[in-house]
Amino acid sequence: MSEATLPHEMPTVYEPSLFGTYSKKIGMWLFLMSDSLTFGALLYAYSYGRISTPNWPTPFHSESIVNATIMTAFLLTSSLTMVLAVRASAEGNAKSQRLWLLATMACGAGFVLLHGREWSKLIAEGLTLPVFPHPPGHEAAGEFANVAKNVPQFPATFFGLTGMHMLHVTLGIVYLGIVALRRYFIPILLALWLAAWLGTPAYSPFHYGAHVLLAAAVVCSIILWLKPKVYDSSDVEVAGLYWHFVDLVWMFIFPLVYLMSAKIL
Amino acid sequence: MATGEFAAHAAHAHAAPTSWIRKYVFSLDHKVIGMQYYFLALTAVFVGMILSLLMRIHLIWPSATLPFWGEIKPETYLSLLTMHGTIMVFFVLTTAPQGGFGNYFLPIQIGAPDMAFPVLNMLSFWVTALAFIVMLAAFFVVGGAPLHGWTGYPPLSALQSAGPGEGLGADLWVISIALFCLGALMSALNFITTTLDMRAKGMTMMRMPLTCWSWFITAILGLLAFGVLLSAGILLLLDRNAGTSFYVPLVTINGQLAGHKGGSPLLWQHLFWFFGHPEVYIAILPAMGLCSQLLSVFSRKPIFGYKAMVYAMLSIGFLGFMVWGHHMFMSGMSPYTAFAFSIMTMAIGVPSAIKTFNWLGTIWRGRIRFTSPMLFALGFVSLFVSGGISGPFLAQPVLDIQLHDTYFVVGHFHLIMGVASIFGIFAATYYWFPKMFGRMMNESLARWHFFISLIGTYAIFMPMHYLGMAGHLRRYSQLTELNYLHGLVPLQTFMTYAAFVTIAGQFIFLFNLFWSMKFGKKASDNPWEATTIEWTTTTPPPHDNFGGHMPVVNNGPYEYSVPGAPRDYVMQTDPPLAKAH
Amino acid sequence: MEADQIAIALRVAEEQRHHGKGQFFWVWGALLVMTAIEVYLTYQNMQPVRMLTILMGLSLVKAGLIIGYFMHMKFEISRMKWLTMASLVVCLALMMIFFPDALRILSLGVK
Amino acid sequence: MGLVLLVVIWLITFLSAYFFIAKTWWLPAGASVAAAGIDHHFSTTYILMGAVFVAAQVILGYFVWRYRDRGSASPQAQYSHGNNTLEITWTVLTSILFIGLVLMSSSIWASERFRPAAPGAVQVEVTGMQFAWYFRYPGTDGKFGATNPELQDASAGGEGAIGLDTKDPASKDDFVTGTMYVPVNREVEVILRAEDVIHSFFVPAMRFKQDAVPGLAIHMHFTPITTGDYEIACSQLCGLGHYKMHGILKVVSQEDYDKWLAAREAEKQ
Ligand code: HEA
Ligand code: HEA
Ligand code: CUA
Ligand SMILES: [Cu+2]
Repeated sequence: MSEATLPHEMPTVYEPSLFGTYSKKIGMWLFLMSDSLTFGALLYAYSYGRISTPNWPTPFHSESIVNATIMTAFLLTSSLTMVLAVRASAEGNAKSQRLWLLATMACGAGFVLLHGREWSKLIAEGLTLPVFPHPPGHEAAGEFANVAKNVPQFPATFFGLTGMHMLHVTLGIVYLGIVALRRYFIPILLALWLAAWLGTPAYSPFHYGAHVLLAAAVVCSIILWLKPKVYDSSDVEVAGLYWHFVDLVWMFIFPLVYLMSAKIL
Repeated sequence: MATGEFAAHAAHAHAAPTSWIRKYVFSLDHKVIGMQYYFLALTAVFVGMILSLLMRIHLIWPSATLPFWGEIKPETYLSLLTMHGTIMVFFVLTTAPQGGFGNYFLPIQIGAPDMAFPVLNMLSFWVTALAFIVMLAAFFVVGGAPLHGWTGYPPLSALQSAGPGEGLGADLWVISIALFCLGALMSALNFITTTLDMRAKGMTMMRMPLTCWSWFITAILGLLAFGVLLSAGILLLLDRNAGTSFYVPLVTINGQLAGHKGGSPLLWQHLFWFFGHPEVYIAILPAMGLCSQLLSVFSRKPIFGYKAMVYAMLSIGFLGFMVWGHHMFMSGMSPYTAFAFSIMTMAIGVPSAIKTFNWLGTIWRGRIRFTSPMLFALGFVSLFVSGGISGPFLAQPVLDIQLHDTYFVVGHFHLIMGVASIFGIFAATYYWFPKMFGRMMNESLARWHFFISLIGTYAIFMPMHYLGMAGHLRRYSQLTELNYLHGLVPLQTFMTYAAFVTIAGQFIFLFNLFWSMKFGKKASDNPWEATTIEWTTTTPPPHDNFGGHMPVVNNGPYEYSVPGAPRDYVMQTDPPLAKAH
Repeated sequence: MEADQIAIALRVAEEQRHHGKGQFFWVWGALLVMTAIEVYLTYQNMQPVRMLTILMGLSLVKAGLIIGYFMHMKFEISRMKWLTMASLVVCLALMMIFFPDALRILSLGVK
Repeated sequence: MGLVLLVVIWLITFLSAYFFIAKTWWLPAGASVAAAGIDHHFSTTYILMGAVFVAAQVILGYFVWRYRDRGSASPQAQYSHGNNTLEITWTVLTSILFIGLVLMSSSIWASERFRPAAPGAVQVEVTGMQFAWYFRYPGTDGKFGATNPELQDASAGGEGAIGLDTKDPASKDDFVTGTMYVPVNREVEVILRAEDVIHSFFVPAMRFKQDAVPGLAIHMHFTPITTGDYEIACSQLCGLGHYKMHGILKVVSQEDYDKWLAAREAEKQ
């Protein structure tokens, strides 16, 4: 059957691919499979902790929920722009492809910024992990502070899951940036790194988190050095797969972490 | 239409590199990467072996002072144990058979010029190498290597204050494991894609040599298992350093509250073994595939029940994900789940049994040539049976009550993993050495090595079963404390002497390996008269494996002693046989 | 290897252009609507278990849409569809075996 | 070469098998109700698996010698790709053998683990910590008092080590010992706890083993049937002192047990 999937005029030296598509795509799908197990394991750890904790707190109220909903909208929209980019590149329309990619990155960035802002807010209100240095000044007291004290599982799972996801989104943005602009993206990336690093106060987890961007910049440079090439529509499609997957994961984190821990007063 | 863009593709059909660094260090050539993996494993195995020797010495001469080392303290014993297990399982049995030989021969055997993703391939090796360095570094930091065993059960592994080595050493251990996961993931998806996409014309799945099948299935296991270990490791790292409590409930450690709350140690055990059991099949499957291959080659007889072998391996891979609980019968896991797990575990013995029978069926009415690879293949079968047969004991919770965490388990997994899988590596080395280095290895040295290893390892590991029966617990750094252990010391002493001899024997192998690289007698392109594609190309293979032209496959992989054929073997690339099977 | 890769990639690109742009906007709309529903339910402060079932149900549908259309798994050949999805679902389903132990903590846990 | 291999494989097989048959090193004599059943199932498994083991090895050795390449003397290898009826036969046989074994033993497992301890059972709370076992008895009121991690102090030993909360009335008469006393022929309900890391409570002679997991209080039970002293070992790696974390289980007659209880209570006042 997969014989039929190859245009016959093309010369081939291979058995038709069992999955009837090109290697890079299969490779990405395989990666996504294992990555979803990684996320799966985290979600199970979360559920495990939650099941075994009799009265799980529900500290999220309208404000957080609204914010998270907007974030979700951003992510969903970014998926839309992403498919449009893939489509544009399939039509060989390099220009609009690039524009759509940039739009996608913009939405993704919006997501990360909103998320980062919320993290900082929660931390300030006392929902922290022992590693996070305390914001100077007021000693946080209130619902979140209590939650962090009585149910350490809550901040642990919250920051664990959303942090891992945020990491994926950030790397996704870098990935798309490289696909869209290739080596011209490296300086932009470095600029972003400096901005994120110097722009955040020393007590914020993002002050150090920002170095992810630096690491990414280094790795990307190495790869571009090893494999200097023009990215074509297949690369865009593969990048798209990754991006949609990150979106998909959020479709589970959002209800489980936010909605299931929400109480509208 | 964007055809123009695609032209770019052709660029990265990489040409042979010229600069030394691109040729040997950051090479994209799967053959070089295969070698790199192989020598990484070789280094690792000798480290692990020396560690095991130190353990054996400490067990029977607790107060012996060693040159350059001094006295081995109880906690040091546990560090040795931990590093021994980790290094052997991860950096030997997961790298050599798959990353090493798989990398080198999978593309050649399916008739491809290289792996699907050369760059990824290189990255996965270097990440693995980095992981190994991080792992070794644990020895040299303050507090030394961790003492929580290769299974790293929290809270022991999650609390900095739980013991010496649980500080920075344990952090490095976890980080190294996490890195290793990344490397393994990259190589796994590379293997799968290569097998799916890059088989030469005529190389249908059902014409692949069983070696390729085993690498393929191993890769699938790796892909699905390592992702889980990765997140388990991340969580452990968080518990250790971020003060979260995924695995740690409210505990007091030497008199103080550890500051954790609400976690569950069982969660780690589930996540770890969800990976851990597939991992042990990752360790054995390549050896199984290879030995099926060798038994057929050197009995000059088609493999007995090719399809059965493939399906057996597939079902081992499938069932392998449903039995992890058999490591947790005594862990406080729900006893009902335990019972379900024990049934699945017994079920997984069946495909292994099928394979064993097929191996016997293959040499039955064959014409056995006792070359060194064949000797090790036969040794593998014997060891696999001996090691595997203890599985069904452990798989029954009722018996596991007595046997769990005793030397019976240690005996079980050393025979089947510590030796059978290792015999697979040996066989592979002796079998493919000619193709890799263009020379033959020395046969008589090989025979000495074989008999010392076979008898020696049986002598080390068979007695462990008796110890286990008598209730001798594992991970005991001294036998002085429990009275009922005193009677068992002579047996332990015997094992240690056996270990001395066996380990000495391994240096014959090492010598033979390097000596033959230089002085071995020149090898022809197909010294074993085997049928698979790697023997059609020159020795050693050119950069793109086939010097420009791509092979076309017409026959199954095991056409030996075909009636009426000119030679007693028909290569896969020979003109098609009249009678198709 | 390249010839084949290009061939297939071209074919895939070809297919991309056959199914219309419109469906993507529909899917996007559907996803937004379902998210809206989820949030609406939250504002009802429903009883957790029922809430959870509904949410997970919706999430699965959303996942299906994303995988099917955005990641156009729908248009891959059936072997790829089934093998990848099946193995993934099996592994994820297996991990449910953790939960009995989580529940045991409620009964055996040290107060 | 074929002959050498045959001899080696056969020798290894027979030697290995011999020590099992001769029971040179064997399970310690059983001293609990469960032991008989477990040991019996052990033997069954041994006979079946042993048979398979020996058979497989002997056949291997024989084939290796019988089908060695004797140059022109030996016939062409047989050209066959296998035999499906054979495959099916041994698949079915092994499946029956394996699944059969588990089912045979299932009833023992059920009585060990599914069923809770009988109402009248002697209650002992076993607490493991680096690196010692402590045994708490509920005292006359038959109720275990509260414990509190803040109060735990290993150096204090006894009640202090497990952090007994003396403010709780129920804990007034609880007492903690370093040796485990139980009456013979009565079911003992063990409540397993761990303070710091995972330990495992193993009494070889009782065929009893169960991990003690921090955060859990696991209820188990066994019934000793012969008086005497039995060694308790820790069978889960718990740190550098793992090897020396042991205790003594004293199975005594009912009256000795009552005397001992009375004595402890007296001390307590
Ligand atoms: C290569 C690695 C490898 C392999 C292949 C296996 C194979 C098997 N293992 Fe093993 N196992 C380990 C590596 C491996 N194991 C390790 C490392 C540990 C310890 C981890 C730790 O705690 O540190 C372990 C521990 C372990 C345990 C936990 C013990 C405990 O901690 O209490 C159990 C329990 O069920 C088990 C069972 C089995 C079974 C049933 C098989 C089966 O697959 C075996 C099947 C093979 C045969 C059955 C023999 C050959 C067949 C025949 C001769 C045909 C005829 C036979 C019959 C009809 C009976 N293993
Ligand atoms: C591959 C796995 C492997 C191998 C080969 C070995 C080899 C050996 N092991 Fe190991 N061992 C483990 C895996 C392995 N072990 C594991 C997982 C544990 C559990 C750790 C824990 O409890 O946490 C363990 C624990 C363990 C213990 C238990 C300690 C205890 O519980 O108290 C002991 C005790 O004697 C021991 C001894 C030995 C000895 C003497 C050897 C050998 O030295 C025997 C002689 C060596 C060989 C026959 C192999 C030589 C191989 C080569 C030279 C191959 C070269 C080629 C390439 C790799 C390319 N090991
Ligand atoms: Cu306590 Cu080992
Ligand atoms: Cu296992």
